[in-house]
Amino acid sequence: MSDRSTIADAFADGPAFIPYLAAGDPSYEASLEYVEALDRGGADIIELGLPFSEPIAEGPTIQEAIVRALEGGMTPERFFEFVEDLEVEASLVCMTYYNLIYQYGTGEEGPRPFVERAAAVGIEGFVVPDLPAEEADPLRAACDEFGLDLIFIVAPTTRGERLERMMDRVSGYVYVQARLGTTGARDDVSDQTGATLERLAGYDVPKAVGFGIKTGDHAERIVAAGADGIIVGSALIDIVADGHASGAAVEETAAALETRARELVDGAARGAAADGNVPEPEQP
Amino acid sequence: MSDRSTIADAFADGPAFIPYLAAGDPSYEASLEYVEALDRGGADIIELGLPFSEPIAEGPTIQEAIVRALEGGMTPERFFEFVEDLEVEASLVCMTYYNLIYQYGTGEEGPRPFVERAAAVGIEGFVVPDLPAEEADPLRAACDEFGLDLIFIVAPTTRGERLERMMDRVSGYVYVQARLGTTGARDDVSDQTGATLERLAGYDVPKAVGFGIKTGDHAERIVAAGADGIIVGSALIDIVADGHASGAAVEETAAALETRARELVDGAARGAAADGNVPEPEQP
Amino acid sequence: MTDPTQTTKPGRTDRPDGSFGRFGGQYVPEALMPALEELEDAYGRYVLENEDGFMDEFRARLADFGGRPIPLQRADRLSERYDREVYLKREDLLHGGAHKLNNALGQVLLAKYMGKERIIAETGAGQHGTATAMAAAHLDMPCEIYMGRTDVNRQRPNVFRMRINGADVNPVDAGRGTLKEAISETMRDWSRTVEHTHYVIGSIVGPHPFPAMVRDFHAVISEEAREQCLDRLGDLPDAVVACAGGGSNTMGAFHHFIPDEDVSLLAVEAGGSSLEVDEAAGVAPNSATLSTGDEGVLHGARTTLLQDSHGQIMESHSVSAGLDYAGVGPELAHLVETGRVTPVNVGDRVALEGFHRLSTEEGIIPALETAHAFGYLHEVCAEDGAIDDDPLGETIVVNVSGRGDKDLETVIEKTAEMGLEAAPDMSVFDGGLR
Amino acid sequence: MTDPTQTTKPGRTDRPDGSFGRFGGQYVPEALMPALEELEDAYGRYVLENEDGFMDEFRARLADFGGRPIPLQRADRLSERYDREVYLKREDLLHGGAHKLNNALGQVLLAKYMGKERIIAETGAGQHGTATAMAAAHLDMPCEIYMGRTDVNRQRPNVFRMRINGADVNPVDAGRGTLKEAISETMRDWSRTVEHTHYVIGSIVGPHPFPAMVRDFHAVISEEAREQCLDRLGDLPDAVVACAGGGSNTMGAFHHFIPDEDVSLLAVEAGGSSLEVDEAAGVAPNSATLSTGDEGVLHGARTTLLQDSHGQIMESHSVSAGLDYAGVGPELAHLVETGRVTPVNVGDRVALEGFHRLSTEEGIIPALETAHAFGYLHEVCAEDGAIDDDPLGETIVVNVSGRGDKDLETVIEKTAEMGLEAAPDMSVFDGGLR
Ligand SMILES: Cc1ncc(COP(=O)(O)O)c(C=O)c1O
Ligand SMILES: Cc1ncc(COP(=O)(O)O)c(C=O)c1O
Repeated sequence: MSDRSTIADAFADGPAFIPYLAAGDPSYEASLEYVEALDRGGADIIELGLPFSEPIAEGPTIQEAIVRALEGGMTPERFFEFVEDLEVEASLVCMTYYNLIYQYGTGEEGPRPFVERAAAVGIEGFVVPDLPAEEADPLRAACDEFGLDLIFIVAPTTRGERLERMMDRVSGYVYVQARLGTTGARDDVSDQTGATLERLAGYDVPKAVGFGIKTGDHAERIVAAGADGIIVGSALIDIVADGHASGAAVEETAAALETRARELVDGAARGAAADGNVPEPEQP
Repeated sequence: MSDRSTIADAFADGPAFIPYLAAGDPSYEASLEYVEALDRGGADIIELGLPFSEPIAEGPTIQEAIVRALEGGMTPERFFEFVEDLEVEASLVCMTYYNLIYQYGTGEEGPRPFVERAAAVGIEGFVVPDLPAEEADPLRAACDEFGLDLIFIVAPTTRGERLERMMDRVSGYVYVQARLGTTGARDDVSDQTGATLERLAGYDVPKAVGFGIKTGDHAERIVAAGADGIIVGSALIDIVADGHASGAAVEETAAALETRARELVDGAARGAAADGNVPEPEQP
Repeated sequence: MTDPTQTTKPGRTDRPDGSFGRFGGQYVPEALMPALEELEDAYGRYVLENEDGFMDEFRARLADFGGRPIPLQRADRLSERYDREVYLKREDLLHGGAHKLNNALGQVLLAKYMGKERIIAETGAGQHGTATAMAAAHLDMPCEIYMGRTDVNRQRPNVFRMRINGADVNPVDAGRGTLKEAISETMRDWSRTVEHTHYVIGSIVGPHPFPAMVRDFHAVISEEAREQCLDRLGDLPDAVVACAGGGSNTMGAFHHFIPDEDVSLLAVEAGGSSLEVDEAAGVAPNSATLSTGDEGVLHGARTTLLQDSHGQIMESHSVSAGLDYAGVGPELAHLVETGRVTPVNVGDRVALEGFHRLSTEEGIIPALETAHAFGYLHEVCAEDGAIDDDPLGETIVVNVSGRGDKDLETVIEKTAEMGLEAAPDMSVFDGGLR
Repeated sequence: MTDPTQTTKPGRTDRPDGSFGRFGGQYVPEALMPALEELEDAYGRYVLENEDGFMDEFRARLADFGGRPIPLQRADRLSERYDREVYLKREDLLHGGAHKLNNALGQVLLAKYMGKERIIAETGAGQHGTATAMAAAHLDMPCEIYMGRTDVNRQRPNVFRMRINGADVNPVDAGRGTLKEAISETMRDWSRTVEHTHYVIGSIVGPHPFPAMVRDFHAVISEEAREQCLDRLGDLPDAVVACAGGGSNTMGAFHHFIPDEDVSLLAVEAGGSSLEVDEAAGVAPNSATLSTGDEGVLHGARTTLLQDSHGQIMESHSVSAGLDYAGVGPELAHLVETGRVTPVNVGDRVALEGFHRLSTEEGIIPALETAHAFGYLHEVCAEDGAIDDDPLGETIVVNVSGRGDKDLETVIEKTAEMGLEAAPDMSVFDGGLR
């Protein structure tokens, strides 16, 4: 595990709120506003999606966001400019698929050029949904070289040797996938979440739970169940999509995002207070 | 060969004119008029078609006549009434397919009941296009019993042993098929006709040529080539069909038929005169 | 190929004109008789006596081009459902998708040996037409197919396949525009062109030697099936079930079992919408000739027919174009008369249910013709009752005469119309094939 | 099934994650990794080691249900035309009408051995979907198929066949609505349902162990073809030609010839309307991945792809839905890189000409996918030039991967659009399939 992690600090004082948006959805400018609104709303870490044409791990909500972002002209290079243009306090994590990382630069040097450039613009970590631990060594090495975190997703089905292999390589936090399936906002809280958190209890890395979190209430229950952070994507993108569809002003949508962010932050805080079982943030 | 033939007499004084019509085309009443008009026009023998639903030997002209006659309600029983109602001098030959002959009566006695009834109404012979000599013995026997003729069709391809077999069984006349194919009026005279007539020269039975004869001119050439008679169907049915299609009065169509009949009779006579080779009519 | 124990001699039968008992013969226009003589001669030499290695070449082409031998497959789920052993003879796997190629390939090859230069054929479902078009393309012979207008419209994919194989397709407008009219029209063409053209008739119908010859080309079905049964089951089956239009499928499936008197042979005809007949209109809403017809002469042979009391041929009806014919082959008529073959029938609805059952339970989409056999199987086997008493017994071979790709549209339409229960939800099909 | 001389070990390859040289791997969401482990284990035991007689049952079902062995046929007229020996491996005769059943049957049976309760699959041309639906019906497994909306519209008959076999068909609206999107969508379903569902992938693509396993199921093609060549010709062919989409057809046809270094192996890709690429629009008017693509990661594997300079996957295009894919299997990418397989391509027009040529000259209507192989054959063989210099040589085996029943409508439309010369007059087709 990398010992250069800075992201873990975000878990230091209470449960972390980790929103996800697709960069450039529905346009470069609007997307900047939205990300900044989430930052104001209390984001500790922001997962910024760099859109890939074949997002096999995403449900319909994020797929559509990706289509909007691609149609708006988002590319890896624009993405890095986007990050440079952002004014946020939260740590930034880049969420994308491996082919975009792999192709960057000459395409002959593997993931290194991408990581180097990401580090230069202030990205602090990666989530790569189609890169299991087994294929991650080249990216892990590049991250180590430039001091970035590599976050892995733990699925409800991840166990035993494979879990070990992943925990050997993870840094920053683990992304606990709350249920089987693709991303997307749901109305219930999965039983699988508790079981996964239990399996992870022995590992000293923050556990952020995602997939399907929608309301403050969800956030509360997830944190009460032992999560160190909540990751929220589709529920926020629904707000972006609604605003886009209805032609609402960018400020209006940004305000709605900020409001929802606060609701989620408050819910998470309630969850932490209720059970008092907020895990002590580890010092790396 | 039957020695009760009366049909052969029709060939006694010059070439015989043998028109064909489908009985009941396009209606019972009109059809009676048309047959009688041909009789007035000089018919020596009339081939009266009893329509069958699957007329495999007919071209489109006669097929359509058959459809009209069937739609007009023609049946074997009506056909016999039709023959009884006719007032003509010409000998009458029934042209039909074997299934109708075979099914008549109880359907268990073979062709006999049909032949018996035909004889009773004054039919003097049969042409059955789907009954080759090989299958004809039962019908031949019934014809013998009731004194009727059984006419066979000689095709351009009929030769050798098969021709012998047919000539052993034929009576009345042989129907010389002028060309390969189905019935239908044509504008030319086939070369095959002469060749067939030559093959038949040694047999002492009248040779009537049919398939495609249309005009007096055709008739002339056919007779000049050695035919003892001409059989004309489609060219006459064209007149019936035209009259039917244009809604002409029955008398008008009848008159046109009579005119065409005379033209054909005259043509045949010219043919006989020109070559002087009208064969001596045999006395049975 | 020939079998000394069969009731009628192959090729040459009881009478010199090629009868099967009272049935058969050569009731055709005189112009065609020499061609039949020529064909009889060629059949005798090439087919029966393997002159010039004809049969060897035929067998080799059936194997390489056609895909023979064709498997005999155990139908696991039907066997379980009916608690019997149900085996499928998979003629649907033959090139072209039906048993028809056996005969088409045989005849086109024979025409080549005879020096003919052109092929004509009639077709009903289009299966014989496509088989003939394929065989003609394969053997480099020009080919024209006659097809009733009604059939052209309800079997479009097959029309396209014939055209794509380079054959001309001539729609026939006479009558109701089905197989009967197509045969009549092809005979007319043949009367004109007989000297250089061979008429590849599509079933065991027509004048001698067609019924015997077509049967011999198809007999490979029962030859294989019988051997496969002996190899796999160590025994003969209790029954062989096959659908019958003209009867080539039945005779192909039955021929080598005929001497095995303990094997029941079931010919399943199309019961259409009803077995009643409308005499006045000349229409039979079925084509259950063997069950409801009687003796007559049609298309060159004395056989069992659907006809009215005057002897006019009826317009038959079936949801499956390939069974929609008012006659049967003379040999089949004879075997029914002598009791060796049992004629049965099922209607359109039961056939469609059979179609869906085989498709969803066995993963084989049968032709609608074939589906009649499965409809019948179900009618017998789904009953409670002692197996000993029923006509099928424990071990049953069903001949899967063809695949149903050609029938998709009809099936979708009819399934909706009849509101069939067993069928999958077809609502996504709204809008038909395009 | 396994061959000690092949360059990569079957099942387990150079690296423990199942690579072929640089290519392969398991680039999938974490949630699927346990399923891949489970599958790898099952593949090792059942397929490679024939545990519980799995391979015996698979082979027996391929024979009885599928119709194997499949003939190797000499193409008489093409051989004459090109003055070479052209042989056809007739996978079009396999049940369902394409080589696809080899794999579908293998995987559905494996899923059953693994205790899975549900089958999902993607499909492009609909051939893999119909094969999977048939196999699932045959083995009594519920089945859902994902198919891009564009493909649903251009391969309607196959949609109907899947439904009639009882499978659900889920149209995918994302992207251009072709195979690429269908695969992505099926992976999403699998991520949700992985515990009781098996994803029957339709080509040698995807994460390990799919590429090796799918190849092994299809390897029966080359196993038979190689034996048939030795039996009939007493020798190996000079070349094997097969069309490549994802590559299952090529790898099936090539696998057992790989150690025979004198046998040229030609993978024919779809050249579409042009080999040029529209970077800005992200569109390749072809799917000639091996000729024009480069390395990347797609659908679980590192392989050769059509992608833009950023790594976004291109929308590929081909007249044949089954070749219309922006990637190839990692093993094929590897064999091309090492020079063992030669990638070539022909465009839509040449493929259509090949389609008509095989149909009218050999009496076999090929799938449009397959037609690409014949288009290529013609391009090489119709040239004047020394046979020694060209990539094919004297004796050529072409894999007839499928039949063209599904393509009639497209062919009619495109033939008219392109005004092809070699094609039969299509004017009677006005009005399309109904
Ligand atoms: C699939 C199939 N099965 C059976 C038949 C019936 O064959 P026959 O008319 O020779 O009995 C046909 C005829 O077209 C057919 O296509
Ligand atoms: C008939 C046919 N041939 C070839 C192919 C290509 O197979 P693959 O994509 O595995 O190369 C397909 C795919 O659908 C097909 O249907």
